[in-house]
Amino acid sequence: MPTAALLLLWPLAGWLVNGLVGRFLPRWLPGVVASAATGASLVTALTLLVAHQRAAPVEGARAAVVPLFSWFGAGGLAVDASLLVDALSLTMALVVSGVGFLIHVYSIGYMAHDPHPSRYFAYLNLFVFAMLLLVGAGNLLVLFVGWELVGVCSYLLIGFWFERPVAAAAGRKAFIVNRIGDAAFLLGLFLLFTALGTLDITAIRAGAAQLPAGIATTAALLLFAGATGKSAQLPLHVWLPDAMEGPTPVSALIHAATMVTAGVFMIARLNELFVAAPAALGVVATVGALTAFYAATIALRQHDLKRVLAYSTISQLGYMFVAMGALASAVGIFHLVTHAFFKALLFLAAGSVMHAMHDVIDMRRLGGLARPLRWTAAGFGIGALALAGVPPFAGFFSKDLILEEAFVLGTTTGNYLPYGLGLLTAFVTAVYITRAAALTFFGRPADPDAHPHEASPTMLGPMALLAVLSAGGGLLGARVAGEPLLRFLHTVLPVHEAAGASHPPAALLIVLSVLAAVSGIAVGALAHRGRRDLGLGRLGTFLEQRWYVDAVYDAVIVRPCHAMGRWLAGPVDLGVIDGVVNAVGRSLAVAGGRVRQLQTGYARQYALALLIGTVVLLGLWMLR
Amino acid sequence: MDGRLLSVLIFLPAAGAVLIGLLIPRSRESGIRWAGLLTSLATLAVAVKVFRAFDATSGSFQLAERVVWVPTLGVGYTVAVDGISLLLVGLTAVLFPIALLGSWASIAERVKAFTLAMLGLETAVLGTFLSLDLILFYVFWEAVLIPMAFLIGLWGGPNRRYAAIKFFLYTMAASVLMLIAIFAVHAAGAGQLGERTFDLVRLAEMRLPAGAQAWLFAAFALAFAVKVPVWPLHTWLPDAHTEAPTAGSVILAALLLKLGTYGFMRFGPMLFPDALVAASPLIAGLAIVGILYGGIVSWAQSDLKRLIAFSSVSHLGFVMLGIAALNTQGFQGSLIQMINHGVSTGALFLIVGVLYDRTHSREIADYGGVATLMPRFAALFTIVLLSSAALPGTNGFVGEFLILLGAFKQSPWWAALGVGGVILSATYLLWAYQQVMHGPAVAKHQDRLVDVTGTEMLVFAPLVALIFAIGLHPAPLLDRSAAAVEATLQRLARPTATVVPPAQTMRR
Amino acid sequence: MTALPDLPYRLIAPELVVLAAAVVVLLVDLWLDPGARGSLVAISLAGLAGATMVGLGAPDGTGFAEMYVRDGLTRVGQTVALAAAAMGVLVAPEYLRRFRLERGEYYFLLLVSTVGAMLMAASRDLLMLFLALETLSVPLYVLAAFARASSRSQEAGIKYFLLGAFASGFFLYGVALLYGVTGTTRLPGLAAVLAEHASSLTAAAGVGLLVIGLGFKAALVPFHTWAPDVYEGAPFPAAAFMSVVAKIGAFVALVRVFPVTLGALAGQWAVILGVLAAITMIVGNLAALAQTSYKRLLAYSSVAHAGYLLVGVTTATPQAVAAVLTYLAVYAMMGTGAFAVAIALERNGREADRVDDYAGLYARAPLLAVVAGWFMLSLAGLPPTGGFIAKAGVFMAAVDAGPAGVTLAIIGVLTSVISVYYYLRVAYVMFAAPAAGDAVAGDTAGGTGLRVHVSPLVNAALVITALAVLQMGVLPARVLAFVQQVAGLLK
Amino acid sequence: MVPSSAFLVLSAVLFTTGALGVLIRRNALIVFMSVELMLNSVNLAFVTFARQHLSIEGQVAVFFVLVVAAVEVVVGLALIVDIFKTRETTNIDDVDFLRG
Amino acid sequence: MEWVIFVPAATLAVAGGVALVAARQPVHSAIALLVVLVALAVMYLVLAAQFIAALQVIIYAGAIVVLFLFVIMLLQAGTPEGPVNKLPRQRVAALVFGALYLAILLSAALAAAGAFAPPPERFGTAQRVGEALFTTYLLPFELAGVILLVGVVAAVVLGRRTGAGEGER
Repeated sequence: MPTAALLLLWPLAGWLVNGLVGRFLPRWLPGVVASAATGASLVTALTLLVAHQRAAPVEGARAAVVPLFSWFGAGGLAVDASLLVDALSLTMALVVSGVGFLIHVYSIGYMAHDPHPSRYFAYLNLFVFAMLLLVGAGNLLVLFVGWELVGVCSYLLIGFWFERPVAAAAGRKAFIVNRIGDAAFLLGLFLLFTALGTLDITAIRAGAAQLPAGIATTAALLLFAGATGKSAQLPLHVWLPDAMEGPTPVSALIHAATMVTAGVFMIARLNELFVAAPAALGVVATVGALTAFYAATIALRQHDLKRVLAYSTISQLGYMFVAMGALASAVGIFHLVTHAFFKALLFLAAGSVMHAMHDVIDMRRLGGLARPLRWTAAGFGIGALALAGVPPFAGFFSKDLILEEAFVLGTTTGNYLPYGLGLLTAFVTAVYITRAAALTFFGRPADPDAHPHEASPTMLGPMALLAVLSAGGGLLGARVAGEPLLRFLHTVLPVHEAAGASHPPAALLIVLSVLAAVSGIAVGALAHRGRRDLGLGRLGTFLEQRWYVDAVYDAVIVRPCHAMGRWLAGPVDLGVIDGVVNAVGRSLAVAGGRVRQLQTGYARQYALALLIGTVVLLGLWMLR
Repeated sequence: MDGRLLSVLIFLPAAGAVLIGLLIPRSRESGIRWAGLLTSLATLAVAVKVFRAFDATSGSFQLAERVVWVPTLGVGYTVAVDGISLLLVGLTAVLFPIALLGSWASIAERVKAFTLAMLGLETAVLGTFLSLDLILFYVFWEAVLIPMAFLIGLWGGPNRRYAAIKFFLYTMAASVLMLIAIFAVHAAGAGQLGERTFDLVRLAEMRLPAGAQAWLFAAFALAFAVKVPVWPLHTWLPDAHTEAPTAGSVILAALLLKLGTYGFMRFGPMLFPDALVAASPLIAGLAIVGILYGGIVSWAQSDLKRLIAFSSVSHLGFVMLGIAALNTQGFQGSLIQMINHGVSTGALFLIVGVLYDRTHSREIADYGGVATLMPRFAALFTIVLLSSAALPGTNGFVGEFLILLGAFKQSPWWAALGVGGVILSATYLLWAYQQVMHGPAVAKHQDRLVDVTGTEMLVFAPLVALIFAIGLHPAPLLDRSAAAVEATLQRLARPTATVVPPAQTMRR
Repeated sequence: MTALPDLPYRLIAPELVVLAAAVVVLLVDLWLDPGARGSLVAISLAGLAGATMVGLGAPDGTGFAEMYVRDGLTRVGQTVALAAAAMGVLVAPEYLRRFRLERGEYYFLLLVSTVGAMLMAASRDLLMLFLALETLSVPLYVLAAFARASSRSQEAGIKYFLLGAFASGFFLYGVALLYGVTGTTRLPGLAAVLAEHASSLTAAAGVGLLVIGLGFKAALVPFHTWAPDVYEGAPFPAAAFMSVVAKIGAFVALVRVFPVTLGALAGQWAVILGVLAAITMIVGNLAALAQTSYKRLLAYSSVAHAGYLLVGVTTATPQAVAAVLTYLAVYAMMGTGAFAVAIALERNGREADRVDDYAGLYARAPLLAVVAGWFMLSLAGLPPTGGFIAKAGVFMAAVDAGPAGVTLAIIGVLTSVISVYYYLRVAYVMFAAPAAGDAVAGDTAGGTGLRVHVSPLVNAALVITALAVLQMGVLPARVLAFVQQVAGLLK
Repeated sequence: MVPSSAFLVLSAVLFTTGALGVLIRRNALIVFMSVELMLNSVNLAFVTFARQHLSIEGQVAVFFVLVVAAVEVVVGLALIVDIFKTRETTNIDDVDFLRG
Repeated sequence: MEWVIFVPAATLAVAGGVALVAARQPVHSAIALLVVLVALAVMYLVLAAQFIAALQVIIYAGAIVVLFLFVIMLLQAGTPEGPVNKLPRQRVAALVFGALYLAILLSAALAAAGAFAPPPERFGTAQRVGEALFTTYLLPFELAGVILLVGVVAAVVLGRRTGAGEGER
């Protein structure tokens, strides 16, 4: 049994244990089991990393393919389940299992009073398994399996408290929106297979260069469409904010740190394909930038703390796609990592706030929590600074690199939109996160007689660790530290020196982005001093209504489809199609009745019938 | 026994039925139930023996038995199995015991008649899959209708009579023209082969002129299309499904619909290759309409069984799409998908049956928050639902993936439209699931909604096992059918010059 | 003074045996104490059985100045007729006793009518055919009216008689016209001469009128109008008997006249007969849809079956002729069987004639219900019954014969689908639990007033017919081979 | 010398008259007499053709027709008497219980 | 010179036929029938069928018509048909199709008409017909006997008094 397989087996085992016998275990045990399983994966991942490092010097690109079993085949198609162990998958595996482990631990405390811990942790383990499968997959179809499975897990976990219709609906929405993306993904997959005759990722990466531009672009765009679903980019972002109905740790793990980054990862994974499709790259960068800005603005006017964070996630994912579009996959992954740290931290902090305030999360009913929840507040603060991109916190380094690359993209392609929007978004980001902090932790409590108490160590511990990572994670990609992570990733995601790329005035760009961040914080702080919230008038409501996108979707897609369904089921199916069938039957019955009436019972008339018959018959016969 | 393995397989249930009919009095209900179950299990054992005896490496018909039946008309009793029929035979043998067990509690009256009808039905279905003589095939094909109609008409819901008659007449009306076409093929055979025979393999040696193929294939296709059912010939299905008792719905959805798709796969390439190729765009078109239409309409249903019925229209649309693709992935996918639909939809009907037995209501509106009352049931439902929604890892995915891949190779647009069905299936299934299982538990029937019993678990266990087994390791099935599929597809190749591509040979 | 011609009585031995039995019945009946009427049944059966033996043994050949021919057609036709007659005898006694109709004449008339049918199969002369027809019909008129006190039975009698006489007038005129053209009434001579006068109006009219005369007996639309009323009015066993024996006689004669004798002129009559067949299939089945009386339903069904049979006659290939004969055999069995079921039943002391009367039969007498259902399936032509083989044979021959045949076959199968509805409706009523609506006025407290009269003879008839239908459906090879070979002789 | 056509015309006319009688008259007895009329017209045709072909067959046919006609009359009249006993009518239209 | 016989006979026959059909009273019809029969007997003589003519007179006129008259008396069915006609349109339809039928019949019959050759010696005598009946037509002749027997039995069955409640269904 290869070590890599263990990576998957631990959480799988955890899932089976909790899923099958969990209900009969003492309520504290499932959490421990699950955490242990994830922890084991983390250890496995580390050992793999070590082995990987030992195997050869960092520079030489290496990818170990670990075959598991042959899944199925038909005609030319042969799908072999295999794992691909290289820098990219290792990085992701570490993030998933690492952050995952911390959140498992956190959950033990957070879900301490929930009646169904075993179900919760079973789902959580299943998710970790699915995510690891996704990142480790050596075959595009296997990747798709993980891709769909994480979707299911997110459906199950969002709807974990399914007694609440809102939660159930949110889960469903997430799954279906994801499915839309997945459909596109499948088509891309088919196209790749018909073009290359294989679904093996290594083979695809190798063959991508030879693909005709048209096919490469189409395939890339289809796959990217899938990514927009999973990573909540425009126009398929609508499910993520609703996903906040799930337990907060879930939001932290799935809807911030890991699953939503699958899209970014997938593009990195198929880097060569996208390289071969410049047109697609442009789309990626632009969509990313637009999403980043769009989501950030919405975050400005949300009252639900978790929703603020959700939109911030969407926005940050936008940054990552900008990086991908700018051919700086490594940078994108770098931001993915740092974001995983600080966004998880922020969510956990929010979770601890909810925990303390008995599930109140509406910022209008919070405030002044900095004193009672000082550790939580501290954690949130660090996360906020990292998000805002204030040096030297993690977010600063990654976001700044992205902006640089975006600028380079501008110089090469003349498309400065990503950079411009990126910079603007940096400012907005600082503003909304400051607002969130101000409304939640400072000023006078909205509800004086609430007596919040700080969270338990099991919850604070993970937060502390994440705080450290959020603070210092930047070193992984900081030039001063020699960019270890980036160099590591470059073994898989080589730097692409685009033609005519003039080297940007790095210093100037840094100054700009820092300025954006600081000014944003300042504005945010001033604007929301004493927890007063500025409404921004019409614009405010426009943002509060999320640019009315959800409303439009509902009016333009959901309702019409449902109406069409009812129309087809009623008038068309029962009315016309079935109507015809029944009409035939009825007309026959009627005809039968008619014929029957001819049988009047009068012998004379029968005789007449006979005579008429004779005349007609003989007539025909003799006239012929 | 080995010499006559298939005959034993086919007629074992019927024999059991006769014995039960003669030996066990109507009053001894449990005895009858057990006898019926054991008979079907014995049949399953024989089916396993057939699987063992089957040589996966050859695409030819195997375990053949041919007896001259009516020499004057050239009718023969010819049965044999190839990779295509093998899988469906297996499905049949597996599902009947489950269906019988599933109706243990729900069928209370006229148990004897019910059991006999079920066993008779099993023989008819097996016979249809295995016969290679056109007349024999038609005999079994029609024989299927009678017990099924009675299952619906006697143990069905309030509107059972209408449903039973509609099912019978609609499907029969479509099949009789096939009989005429069979005679026509026979006549043509007499002309071209100089031999009066209904033997499929023999008749497949001739290549009819394209015009004749078109007409005759149309007649065959009509019969099959109604059974499948291909849109817009589907309207008998919702009524039949809705009114039929659980076991009836299971068999109907899992097996009877497959008779149609099997027919397309078996007779199209062997007798009417050119017509099939010519008609494939039309078939694909109707299939796609069916996929989308069935999906959207399911979403608008208020009756659980109707919803599943329309979902069958959608799923069978996929199967037809795979057949229309006319390539290995398409055919293999369709074949697997037939099995999957049998398992998943069969299970779905059993799921509804569990609820119906408790509350005697199929109305979605009557339910809500069931998950809180029946957690084990909820788990089962979720698994079945995900497999029906073709989640990777469950059986459904392999089939739909292969089908769409095959379709994509034929024309990307077919696949592009087809994937719409993937989205829709998730939509209506999750919608229904949420309505029934989620939200606060509604007061109605609450007291009656007790979680699934051991027996019911026993019914679901094999299905769930299959769902994952096929999902994770479909190779055993695909390998067994591969050779036969290739041989079948060979027939579609346009004959170069006058040489006719080799018909599948027949061997013991 | 010319010498008496040779009289090949061996040739007509079967008819003589039956006739003898009939006379014996009559005589025995005179001085028989009204307790031991069983012997009459015995005698009749013995006669019929003996005739069958003799018939199968008797040599082929013609005699009586070419008027009588014993060939394959005769042999098959007579065997079938005799079998049908035997069934007719079996189903009668219990019913007659129940309704106080026990009279020796019943069996006498039945036997004589059988002789008529047998002679129709053997006639090779139009006058002979006419007399055979009358020998078949006149007893049937009387049998229809056999329950004299019942005004319905009388009505059946008078209607059947009046229309029958009317129709035979037409038949006779046809004979006269053909005689006028050809100067003979012998079929072979007729064929020879007609071959020359192919275009003669007289010939056409003559042949047409023959069709009408025979079509009346065969109940082809539009000459079928008597059938429903007569069946409904006549006593059940009489209806059972006439429904099959008249058809046998008529169709064997049709085969004798058209495919066998006038085969060469098929071009002239095929179209006309085809149209008749189509109309008959359609009208018969449609009318049956709307029936509530079991007898009327069977009557219209017999009309429909006449249509299917006529498809075979129209096709006129040896294969088709064989199919027609097979069909007759199967029809004789399933037709009588279907009637026998009803004869075994009684609803509140009435004869169980309304379809609803059978509600809950499965609960009362499962085996009988199963047998009944079996006959319904066979009448509907569903596999694996004899009905299917019969229909399949006819349609197959038709399809082989070309486009026109295909058209007829398609009409045939589609109308069969219609027939499935009304046949299965009966079966459904029998098997479905007796709902409140099914209860008939005057039902006993026991739920339904349905009573089953177990009579060994009727049971025997049920078993024999059911098994025959099964045999024909599952292992028809030998019967078909025999018939096929017989048909091979015609050419 | 009267040509055969004359006799044939007469026979056709008589036959039609008889048929009309059956169709139009309601008195059962008259209806039966009309049937007899039809049979007689047939006989005339037979005799005519016998004369024309100078073959005796036609006359023999008449003999058989006579016999059958006699029997039919017996049966028919017996039936009428029966019906009259129960329904007090000879109107054929009153015999209409059975229909549909 | 045969015309001298034919014309009045034919006229009588047609007149009798029409009268038969048109008469209000069955009795009148019976008389009309008698007229027709006799007229036809004359025709037979003209057509060289003496024996048949004799039979015609004896059997028909002598037996059948008498039988009719008996029944008419027995049922006092002298009453004319009631005014109510349940089938108003029957008469018209009958006349129309009757005319068409007559047309067909004439065209058919006349097409078969042919010249009369002088008949051979003793054509149509009892001897000739008898010979035919007892040689060539023996089988039909015997069959005719059977039919007559059936007639007798039928008369017995239908004529005898009915037992109590017999055949009540």
